[in-house]
Amino acid sequence: MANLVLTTACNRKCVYCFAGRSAPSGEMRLDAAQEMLDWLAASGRSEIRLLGGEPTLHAKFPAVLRAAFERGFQVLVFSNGLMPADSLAAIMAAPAERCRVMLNLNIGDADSAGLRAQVSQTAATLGNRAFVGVNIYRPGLPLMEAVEFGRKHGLQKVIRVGLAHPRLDRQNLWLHPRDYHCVGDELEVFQRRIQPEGYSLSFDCGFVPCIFSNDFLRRVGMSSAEMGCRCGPIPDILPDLTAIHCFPLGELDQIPVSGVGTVTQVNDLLKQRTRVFRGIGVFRECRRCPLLESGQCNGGCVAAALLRSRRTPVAVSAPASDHCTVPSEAVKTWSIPYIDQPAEFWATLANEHGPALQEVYFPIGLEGIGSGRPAQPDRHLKNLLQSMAVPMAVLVNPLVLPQPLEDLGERILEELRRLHEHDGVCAATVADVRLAERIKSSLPAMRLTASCLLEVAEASQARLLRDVFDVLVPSTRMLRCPERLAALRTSFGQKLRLLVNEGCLAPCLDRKQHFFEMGTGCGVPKSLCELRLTRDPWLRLTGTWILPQHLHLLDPVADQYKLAGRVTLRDPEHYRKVLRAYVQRRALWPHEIGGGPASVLSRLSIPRTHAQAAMACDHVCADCRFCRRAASQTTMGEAL
Amino acid sequence: MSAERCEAETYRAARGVSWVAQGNGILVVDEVARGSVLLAYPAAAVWDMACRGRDRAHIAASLRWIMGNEHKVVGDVVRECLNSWILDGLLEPADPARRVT
Amino acid sequence: MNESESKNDKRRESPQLYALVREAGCYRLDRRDFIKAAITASTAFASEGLANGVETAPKSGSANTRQGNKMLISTNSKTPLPLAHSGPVKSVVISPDGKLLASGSEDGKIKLWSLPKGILIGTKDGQAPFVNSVAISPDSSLLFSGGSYGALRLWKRGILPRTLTGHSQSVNSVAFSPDGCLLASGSSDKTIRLWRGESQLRVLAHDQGVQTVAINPDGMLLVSGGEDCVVRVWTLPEGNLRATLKGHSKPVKSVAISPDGKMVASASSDGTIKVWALLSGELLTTLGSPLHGVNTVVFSPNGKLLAAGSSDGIIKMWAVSKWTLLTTLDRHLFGVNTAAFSPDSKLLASGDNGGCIILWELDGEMRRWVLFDLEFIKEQTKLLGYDQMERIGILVCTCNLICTCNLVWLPAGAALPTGAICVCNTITVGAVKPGGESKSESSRTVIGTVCACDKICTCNTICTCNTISHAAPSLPTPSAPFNDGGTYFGGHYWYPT
Amino acid sequence: MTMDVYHLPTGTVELVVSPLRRVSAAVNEAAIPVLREALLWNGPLPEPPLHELTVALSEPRDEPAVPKGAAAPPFLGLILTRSCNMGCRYCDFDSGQSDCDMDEELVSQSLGGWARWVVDAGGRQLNLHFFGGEPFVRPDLIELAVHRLRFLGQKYDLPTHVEASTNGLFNRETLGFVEDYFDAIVLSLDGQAQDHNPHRPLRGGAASFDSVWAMAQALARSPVEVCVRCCVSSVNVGRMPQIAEWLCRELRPSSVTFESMKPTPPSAAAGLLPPDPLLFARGFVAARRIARLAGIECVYAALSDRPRHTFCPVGQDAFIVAPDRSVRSCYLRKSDWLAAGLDMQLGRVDEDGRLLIGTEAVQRLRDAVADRVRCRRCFCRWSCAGGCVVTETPPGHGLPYTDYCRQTRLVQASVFLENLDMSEQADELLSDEQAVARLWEHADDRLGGGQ
Repeated sequence: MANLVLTTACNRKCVYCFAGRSAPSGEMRLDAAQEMLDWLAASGRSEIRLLGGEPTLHAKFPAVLRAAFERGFQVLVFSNGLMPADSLAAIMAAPAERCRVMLNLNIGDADSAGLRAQVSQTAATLGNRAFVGVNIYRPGLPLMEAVEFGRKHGLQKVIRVGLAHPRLDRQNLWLHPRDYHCVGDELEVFQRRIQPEGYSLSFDCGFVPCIFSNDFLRRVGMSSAEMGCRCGPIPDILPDLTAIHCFPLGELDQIPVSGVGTVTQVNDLLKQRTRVFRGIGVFRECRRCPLLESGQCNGGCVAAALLRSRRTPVAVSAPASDHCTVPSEAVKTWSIPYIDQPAEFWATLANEHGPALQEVYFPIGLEGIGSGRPAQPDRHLKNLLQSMAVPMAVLVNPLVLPQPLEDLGERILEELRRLHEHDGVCAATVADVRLAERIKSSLPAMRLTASCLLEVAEASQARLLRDVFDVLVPSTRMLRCPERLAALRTSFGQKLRLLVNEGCLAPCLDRKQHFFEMGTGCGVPKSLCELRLTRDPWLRLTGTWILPQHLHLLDPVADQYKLAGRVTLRDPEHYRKVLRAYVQRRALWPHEIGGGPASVLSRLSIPRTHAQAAMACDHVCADCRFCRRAASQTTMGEAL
Repeated sequence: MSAERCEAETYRAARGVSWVAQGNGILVVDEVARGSVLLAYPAAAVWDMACRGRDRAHIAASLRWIMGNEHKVVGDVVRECLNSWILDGLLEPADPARRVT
Repeated sequence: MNESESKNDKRRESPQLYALVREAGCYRLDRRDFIKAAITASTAFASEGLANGVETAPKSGSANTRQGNKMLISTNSKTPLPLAHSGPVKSVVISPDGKLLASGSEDGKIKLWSLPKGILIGTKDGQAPFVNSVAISPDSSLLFSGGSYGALRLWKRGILPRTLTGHSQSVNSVAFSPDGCLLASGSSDKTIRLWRGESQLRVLAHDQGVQTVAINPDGMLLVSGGEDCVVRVWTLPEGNLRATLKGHSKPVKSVAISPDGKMVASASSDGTIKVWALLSGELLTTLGSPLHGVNTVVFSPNGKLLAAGSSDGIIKMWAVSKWTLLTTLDRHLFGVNTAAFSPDSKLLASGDNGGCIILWELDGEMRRWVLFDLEFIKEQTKLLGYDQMERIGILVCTCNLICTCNLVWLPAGAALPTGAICVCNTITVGAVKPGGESKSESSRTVIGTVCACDKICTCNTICTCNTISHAAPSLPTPSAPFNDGGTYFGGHYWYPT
Repeated sequence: MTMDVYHLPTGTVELVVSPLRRVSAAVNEAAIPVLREALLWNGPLPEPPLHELTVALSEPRDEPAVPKGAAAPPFLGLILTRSCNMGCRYCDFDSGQSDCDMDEELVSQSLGGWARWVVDAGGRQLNLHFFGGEPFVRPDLIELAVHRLRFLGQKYDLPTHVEASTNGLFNRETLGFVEDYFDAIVLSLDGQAQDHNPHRPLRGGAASFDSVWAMAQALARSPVEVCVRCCVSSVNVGRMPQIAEWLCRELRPSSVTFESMKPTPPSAAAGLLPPDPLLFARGFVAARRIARLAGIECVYAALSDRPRHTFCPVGQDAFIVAPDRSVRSCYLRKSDWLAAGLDMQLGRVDEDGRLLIGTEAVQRLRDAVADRVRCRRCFCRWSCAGGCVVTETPPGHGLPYTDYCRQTRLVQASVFLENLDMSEQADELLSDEQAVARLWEHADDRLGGGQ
């Protein structure tokens, strides 16, 4: 979603207001608003929020609303309840599920009777289109007033709680971090009381997981990572069409929106802007906190963290142009699968791609161990190894060792030693930690890569593997979360290699069975996925591959990339086409890239908007209508 | 710059640089170049005193007591820290008018 | 009475214990616990509008769903309810003036709730591990509580609680005579003792432990029932046995006398309720199905209704005239231990084994209220099933981080606490037989009770929302390591056994 | 095995307390002989109501042993200077002291020597506390000491913790330094303007409340933990609940400590009298209730939930370095403890920075505080533990209770009743003069002692 600040004018003076002077006063012109809406639609966003001062005071608010509906947006209006009649009428005229209103209620302090009556009157007319929002600026606020207000007017059973954050000039009233724990406990007691009545809490930004108990996090259905990483740009687009990280950090950086690629790119630039402050944290204890270190929490609100720092204000005027170019394509290296082609084929690949070719990996040739793959022809492997045309790596990821490691260990080690001394192979991909330890101790020169089958997704895991492995291929199911990949990379400390065309639906528990059957050859690999994908064809869109034209989204977090699909890329021509597309970032479609069931079955074309959205979606596919709708639009329907 | 003028010079954090005491060191954040560095002691003490407007002589004298008996190398620790920060653009000499006695 | 005289008669009193605290009040708590305790207290005040002693704005007038410590049960399905006690509610009684409800529970506490607003007025420590029975005197001034170890205590507003010593085993039932000057207490030491004021009048012997006593409206007859599966009728105040009503096959749990004094109803663990004619001792009728034991039976003061609560959590209501089953009230999740009518017969209070007290409105809007104690509502999450995520189990792509199961995480490499069961699906060596597993059963690798994975457990993946389309895992009981139907997720878990 | 069972008449109920067994109970007068017979002359176990209490009180429990062996200093105290920029009416630290201020070398050496001592003793944190006159009169020494501590913390890889007791009169630049590096500030604030100014005027006699209050609010908005210390005299004893309510609302400190003023020659000259013990107890109990509601801890120095031999650094091996290079266990002036016949000197910091600590001096102080005659028969034996060994229970102190004892006993009894959920009885005790008198005359609280 994105926030449009329609106007900075406001008819209330809240003590904690952190919108304040961070935005130059003024109103967004109607044509500018429409341009923004088009730009957001093009960026694949389906929901916008209208903010401001008081958005409904915008002269042409009904027109803005109509423009949004024409472009198929879900609209959420943040209002303080004192709405002019025409704006209220425009909202009521809109279809109920398309337009909702968040009424920001000033609980606790003495509203004048007149103000409270008008807000109640607006709430009464809005009914279940609206829900109550509360800003906590001190402990001990009577939160139950919000529930009673909502109950009296039949509003939606959602209470949005937010913390009042400090502006960088500290002129507003904000919740001091030392009271976070009191507020955390108050929210726990409040949630307990309203849960039996069906009310649920929704959280604004700046909360940190350590002020809540695990019980509470489970009850509100959030993990500590979700509660901890809430501070991030949405972004907020100001009336003068510049995007800011958020209101409290308004003066930190303003990025002119016109001319920038997509909303996601604007968000990335804003994120880079605040990434440097992430290490501070709102509490002094943050620096020793495992949650911050493991990436589950990014230290709470940056504005609150900056309170602890001595700052000389930034007056750097960002040159308009350089902020809008897409970050330069850093040269990334590729690890590509061995297919049984003569050495000349690999020589042509080597000189075509030059430094981009990191290594060619081939399965270890020990009978009985297998690499979780059916045996592959390897007539040319021996002389390719001797010719040293291209750096080689060996794949030892016996997902399911037929015998315990104790008996197989020696044979594997001795084979690796032979490959290392004779053929100069100095890289191996392994999927078992103890095996890797033994290789590391006996063959220290070997660079070890942790296979994606280790399902490494958690920062504390990565930290454990830090001294055993040199490169880490994380679990493919987090391939689409740049934040989590960044957190994993920091805690692993070394290189991250992303497997981009592995189409397997990552947490599918059939995967081990699938590899086991392939490894021991006693089953047909397709048997498992086909059954599931025929029942729900739209699931193929949830595959975890990243197309060449979307690689720039992963560039900030990836050091190397890896191509899978030794079986599906058997044909040399197809193999070269796919490799060239990935290295030179030219568009391809899933059924062309091979690798994993999603593409094996049949043609599959993915609309660009869907691929973009999948990067920033909340990944709760089970009930996500987005992929279902996208599936119906693509050509997949008739292909199956 | 002549020695004593350089000694008497005071400093301040450059524009866009913020710093926070973190653990037993200081985290210095450059918002413009988007980099950050965690200073350990004794560099942290030099940074702290420099940012509070102490001049080089006072910093060197205090550093002697801060490092206790390892004070033989204090002279060049201060010089090396200050110069490297100035080169990196983290620190800039305050205008002489704001000298803190 | 001069100083020395008052001193001597104070000395002649029987020794009394008013209050006892182990772990003497440590008033220097760690600041965070301190805040928690205070915040809960202050929000409790805030909810009563007494934040920091300052009266906040009065509540809006409309009949909202929450007043004081009483909350409307709106859902019709049997969802878990907030609790009034941390242990089974053994006895509830409503004062004759209808303004006070007292509840005694096995957590050793007696809680006083004001009616009709349902505000928790006070919590008394019953000075005994269990409080089995409470009774309020007809003039609503005295409260008697019977508990374990023969504790029989008299509570009066304004004076300190006094203990009546005599019973050697736990006191199971206490009953006042209608004129309020006679008190009967039945105990597991096979005796019924009659008390006037604080002195003991008479001891009546029973063959087995006495479970329940009741006195008829004119105060001339006492009915008792016990483990000898027999109902006995005694004359008062002499206390000689008048009749023995045989018929039940299991111990008699509760007896009640009809307001007109003609009938006595006895409830027994054999699941039946037998109604006898009090004077002739003849069996009038037998009600209820012999499936679940009936724990309590009570007549409505207007004599029209007979309510009985059974151990399957269902309260049945019969019309006294024709013994037809009028309604069944089914909202308790646990067995119903006790029930009591309000003097105007418009309200029925019932307490169950889970510590819940429900007020049923018998006329007008027929609403259901549940009484809850905010202070201790925190600990009860173990009993309250938190709302399961309704995620259906279709495959998901890079999924998010919601964990729907009640497992306890350990960081990878952490040592397993003793006695804990580790269930993790690490990629381990040699765990799967060469033949692999049949296709139908998903290929999860069960590692048995103690984690056999390698020293560094690499399986601390964050739980993904569940994948295979099993039902969301139900709350696994500590005994069963993990539910059979449900899935489990990567991660090194242990269950606190 | 110790008896350690005390009983105390509180007017309405008898309080039976065993601090070591952490058991407290309220019984009626008739129960005392039954308990005494059961516990002392192992008579038969009484039946139910007293059964559980008797079992609890007869559990074997030993008295906490007096610590032996090498000193394990919990924190280092630095008295940077004896001078002060305030002229408090009850302070006899006249600043015209001879042993004026510390020099940089002593600060550096004492920190270095002490850090080595803590590392050898296996300590896990370097705690530094600034005492003195007013430490922030020398901000340069403060800056030096804090950086030296963090340098040592980094050298020995130990976390550091910095605190100071201050009157709050420091400038904005020092405030910046405190916000960055200090973990806690103990701020002396005797209430609102009407309470604070009569007690704590500036040197020239001008009112100091406004600047102290401005600094207090700035500290409250900083990450530093603020602990307020409120000295109560006859002037502000009546307003303790109002002070507590105002502090909890305006400042939200992490704790509020109420102390009764000790009579000194300047305070007598200024006409300030120590608070009446009964009024202080009433005020404290009321203030405590209000603070608990706001989630803020209300502290009275003599209350403790853990048995202890001493309530102040003396006897806890604390090293406090004074400007004259001496290492001592108490931050009062040398003349004070010499007058009381005590030698608090533990050793000194020698020229090349080593801490020369006399182990027998440490042990002598540990034994001196361990056994105070007057306290043997009092139920506050393990919480108040005799109060200040210089002013309250110097060697050779008499048996009768002083005003401080009476005040502590009344506060402790009321707090015990509050924890027994018998607040009405606590109020009745505090409002009943005879009951208070009886409690004060109750010479021997021990259950076995003569009635």
